[in-house]
Amino acid sequence: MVLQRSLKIGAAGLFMAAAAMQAAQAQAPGVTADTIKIGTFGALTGPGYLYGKLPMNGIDVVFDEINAQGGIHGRKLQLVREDDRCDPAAAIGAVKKLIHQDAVFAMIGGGCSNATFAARDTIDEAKIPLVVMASVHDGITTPTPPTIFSAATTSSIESQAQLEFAIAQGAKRIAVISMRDSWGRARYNPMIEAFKKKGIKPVADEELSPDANDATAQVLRLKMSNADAVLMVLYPKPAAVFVRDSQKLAFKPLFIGQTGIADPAAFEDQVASPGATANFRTISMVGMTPQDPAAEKWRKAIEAKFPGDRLSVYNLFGIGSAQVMAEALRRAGPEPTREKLVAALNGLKDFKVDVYPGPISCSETDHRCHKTPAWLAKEPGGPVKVLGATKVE
Amino acid sequence: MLSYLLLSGVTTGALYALVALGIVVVNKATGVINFAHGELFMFSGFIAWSLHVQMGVAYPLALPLAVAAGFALGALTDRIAFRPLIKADVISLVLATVGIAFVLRGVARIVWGGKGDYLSFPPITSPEPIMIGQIMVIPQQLAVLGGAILVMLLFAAFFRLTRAGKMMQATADNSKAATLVGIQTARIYTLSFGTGAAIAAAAAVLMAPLTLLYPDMGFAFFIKGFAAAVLGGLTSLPGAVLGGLSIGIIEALAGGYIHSSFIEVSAFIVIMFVLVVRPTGLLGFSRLRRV
Amino acid sequence: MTAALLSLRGVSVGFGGVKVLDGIDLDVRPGEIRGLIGPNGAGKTTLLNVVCGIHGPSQGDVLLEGRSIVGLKPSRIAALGLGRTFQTSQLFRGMTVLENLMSGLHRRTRAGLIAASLNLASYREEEARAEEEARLALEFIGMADFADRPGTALSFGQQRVIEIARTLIGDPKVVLLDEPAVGLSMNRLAEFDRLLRRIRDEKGVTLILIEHVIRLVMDVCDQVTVLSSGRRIADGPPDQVRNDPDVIEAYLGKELRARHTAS
Amino acid sequence: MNLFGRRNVLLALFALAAIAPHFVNTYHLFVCNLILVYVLLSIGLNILVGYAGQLAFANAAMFGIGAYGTGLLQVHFGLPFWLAFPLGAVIATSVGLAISLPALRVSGLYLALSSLAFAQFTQWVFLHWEKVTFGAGGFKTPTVSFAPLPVSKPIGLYYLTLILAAVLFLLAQNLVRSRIGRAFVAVRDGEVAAESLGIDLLRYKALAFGLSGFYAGIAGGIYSAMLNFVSPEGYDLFQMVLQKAMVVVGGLGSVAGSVLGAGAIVALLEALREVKGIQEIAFGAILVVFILFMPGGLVGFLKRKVPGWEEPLHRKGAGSAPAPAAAPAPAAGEARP
Repeated sequence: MVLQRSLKIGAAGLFMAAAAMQAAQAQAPGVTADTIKIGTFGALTGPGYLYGKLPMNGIDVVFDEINAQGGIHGRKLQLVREDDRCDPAAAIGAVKKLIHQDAVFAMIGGGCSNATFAARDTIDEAKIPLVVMASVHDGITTPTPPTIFSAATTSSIESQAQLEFAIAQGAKRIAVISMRDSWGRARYNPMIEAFKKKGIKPVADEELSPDANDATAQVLRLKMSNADAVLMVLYPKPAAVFVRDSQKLAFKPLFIGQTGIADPAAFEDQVASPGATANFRTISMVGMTPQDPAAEKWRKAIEAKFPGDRLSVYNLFGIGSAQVMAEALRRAGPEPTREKLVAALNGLKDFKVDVYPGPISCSETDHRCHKTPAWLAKEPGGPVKVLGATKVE
Repeated sequence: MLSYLLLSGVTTGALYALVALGIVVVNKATGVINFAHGELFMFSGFIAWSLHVQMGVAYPLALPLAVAAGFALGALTDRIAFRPLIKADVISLVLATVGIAFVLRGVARIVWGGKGDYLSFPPITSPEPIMIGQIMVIPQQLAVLGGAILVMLLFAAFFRLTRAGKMMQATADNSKAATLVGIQTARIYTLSFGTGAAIAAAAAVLMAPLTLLYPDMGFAFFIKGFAAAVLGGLTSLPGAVLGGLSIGIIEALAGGYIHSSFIEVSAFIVIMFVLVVRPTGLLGFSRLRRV
Repeated sequence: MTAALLSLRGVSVGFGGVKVLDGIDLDVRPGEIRGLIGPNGAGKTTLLNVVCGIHGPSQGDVLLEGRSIVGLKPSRIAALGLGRTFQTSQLFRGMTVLENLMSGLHRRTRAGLIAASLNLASYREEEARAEEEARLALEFIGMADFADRPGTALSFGQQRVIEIARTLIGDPKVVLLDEPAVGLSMNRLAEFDRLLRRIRDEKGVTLILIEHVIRLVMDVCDQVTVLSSGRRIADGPPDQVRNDPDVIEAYLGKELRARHTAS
Repeated sequence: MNLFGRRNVLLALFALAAIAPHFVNTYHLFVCNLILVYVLLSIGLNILVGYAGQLAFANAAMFGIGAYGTGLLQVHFGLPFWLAFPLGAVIATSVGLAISLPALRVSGLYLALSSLAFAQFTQWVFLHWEKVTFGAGGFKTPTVSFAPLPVSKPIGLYYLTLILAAVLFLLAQNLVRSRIGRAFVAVRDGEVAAESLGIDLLRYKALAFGLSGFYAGIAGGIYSAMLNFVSPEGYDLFQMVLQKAMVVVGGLGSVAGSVLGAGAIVALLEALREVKGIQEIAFGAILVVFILFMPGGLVGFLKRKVPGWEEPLHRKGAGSAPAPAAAPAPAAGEARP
């Protein structure tokens, strides 16, 4: 009896081991019996680290949470980071290394627009599934690539939303102030397209550098144009300088930001000029700010894993995209292949992710899976309010 | 409009001037440019932030502590990347300081980079803009301008009146002769690097409320400060201030009257032409070519 | 009397209101060794720099073989046959002694970008000849053994001699030597004296010698010109100049002159 | 001839590079190709900085001009790569010649700043002349075809780069051993003395700038084809620092040093991928330590340690047989101050 049972167990064990071995041989690159290797690339060094290193930290805490719960179909997720310094050549090198050297199964990544855009050919060629975490360049997802999906709202979506919001608020004379770097241009060009589609022209079109310390000239020119709303395609630093100088020069239009300035509370501190942010609204691809009680779980996780760090919007980019990837991996089943993963990603419909304001929906023909940015505002001294999410088509 | 632009040129120029002063103090004694100057500035600024914002050290104590830290970092730069290389070629010296800059930037990214994108620093003055005549100014901007002039005067006096200052001046003029009269040039070099970085630290504390703090801020300031220093002739303290203000004003006018897209490049275009006409800057001595 | 090889006609130089040279006239004949002396600050080096084209004169003219060379680039003047050496050693530190000498041949070689980079036969021949000539020049100064050493590893005196050889190899018509004997010991001085004569006699090069070591000047020069405070105060054979009261005054001061004449 | 002499080591490196594509993966091939591009860049920069001694910071800009030139001629005028590529190099060379003019008036740190200003100006043009350069977003270039040859693009491009790097290495090597190389060094070690020997400063400074522009232009053309993408980020000051680091790490004033330096720095950057998050710190620290403890760079080290490693500025043994080195001549390295 006992013998029979142990024989049975032994046979079953043998069978399972054999099956596992067979599976291991047949398994896709980067997948072992108990791990799945996921690659990520973005800037770990240089100013682009905000869109690289910090989202990667977010991916890490999501993977930790999943692994603590036993992983996906029994496999633990491993993250392999590569630096692209925001440089196209380094991004191509990083992606080639992830694919051909580290042999990852799939990737979550992409911080800087140009770098990710330049790496697209390499990814398309190798047919590696990629969930984009932060890069917004339209060329990454249009025309629709075979294996790249974006969990970030692409630049045309946000730029269009910024303009529509201004019009909805009754603005008649809309101006633009933008940075002339790849990040800024990736957003600016579709914004100008959106203007054209509406049949209007920006009343002024000014530039501010990412390291600017003064915006007097820009404010004076915008003021002369009598703009009643200014669409800001700026990082928080130049945006703070701009809003501060606007207040100084008594220029009080509606200031409309985008995901780069998606933390109105931090922004108020950065402007540091009382009352200057009263007219500031911003669009964001994440539906919560770091102070949000709903972000409590992630705040604790980030601060525990990276002592000294504070949860930031940039972390949330990674937290969101990692959850999208995790869901797709779950749906790809216990014997994942890259084809199955791509199919699973294509099949995501109305998938809810806590940090995103709206659901994630991908399709065979449209890999821009996140189309519902949120609007945020903060009365000076008051709490951050989510004004609502707009779905953009 | 002109008055606004000129004023903004002066207030931005004061930022550049403060950075340039530190560069000039180092160059005056050593004849080299510390390419890590911007990073020393950034790093000291973060130290001040940690002291003042994180640990709640009061401003009057946080400032001298940050300046002392700046001095130590500068002296360390001298020990690591200048003194052992004193006989090496300029390009190696430049690269060694660039190496230091990378290290400082990387460390700052690890220590402070996860605390927020651009850290804000409370101003020493009231944050409310005040009116001067018809023009609104942020008091902190005046503090920066005052700081630049104060540093300039302090160091002009230091070089003229104190023994250490005179020794630095003598070392700058002729290091061999200085050695012969018993000046320990090595100590002077350390002192210069330290002082330059201490000025950078003071500048960072004064400027941080306006500029915010981030790990990659150093280079943008360094290149403008370097340009200001060169325009002023590299060894002249008033020249550095004049150079800084000129660049600030050129940028403001280009932005106001041509287009804001010309702001960043205007100073560089002017510099290319100025250096062709006056190869040693506006206040530089047109040294005879000596053999 | 042969025509002058190098002439200065009323050359004046002023820096910021101070006249460093004031109406200097000078004629140096071919084959001459001319001494140029004067107390510190007399304007000797400035005069040399004007001749070489480093500064332009504010007035006056400089003629080489009857042709004005004012306004020409220093390299052009050098190419016309005017060589010089410097007060401090100006050997190229990145080169061996041999290479230093070969760089002295620059104006007499022709290989261009294409010939040199493609290693054409014409260039190889020229290069071989250049090396040969450089070695001969080293033999001339008795330093053939030093060919492959870095120039800066030699003694100061040796460096100066190599520098002279580097100038001579370019086949100049006239060479200006700026204090070549500084730091030479008495024994060496005699050797140096012979070298200067050999240069003139064997190479047929005219020399202008700016020197503080009066003994050398008086021994070796055919003619001596004395400058003081930017003016020419004496010109003539060494013996005549030696006893010129103005010269004595310029060197020793008025008081001493009185004593000198009294004794 | 010493087994580890200069020529043998370089030949071995070339042979290794020639067979490399047969047993490395796509990623390593990309890195190898990158090294070859940087070999071209640092040879050019070494001529300018190491030999002619000009402290210029415009090489990354000229690299960019080569890349933009090659790319834009294809995109705007539909020229084939094989025509656009040499034209791009010509454009970079002319820009190099043009910026040598100020270099005659300014020197040292002033030259550093004016060339830095030029580099910033170039970046500004890349960003703002959108009708031509497509601005900050950059542009894709057509994929190069090696049509009649049966090779894929990465392999074809790799061999093209290898051949160009080898040929241009030899040309540079010949050049620096000639009167032109000696004129460069003379200009570096003493402008006034050089002039007194009839060396025309303008001519040789212009030549050095032009040559570095040419090498950078060639490298830029290949780089654009490698990435199929051109945008301003690749030609910024970090790029300049990389190139300078290669020249210094390899050895100033050594063509062979440029090869070693380029290989060392690219390999280092790729190796530092293993220390995620502290690459900057590691790179900076290694750079400082290297400069401190390896004066003269890798080549300086080799000259001291390897008897056969010599880098004369003339053709050895071209003239009469050199006198036997009986004299106790110190090695070049020992004489360094």
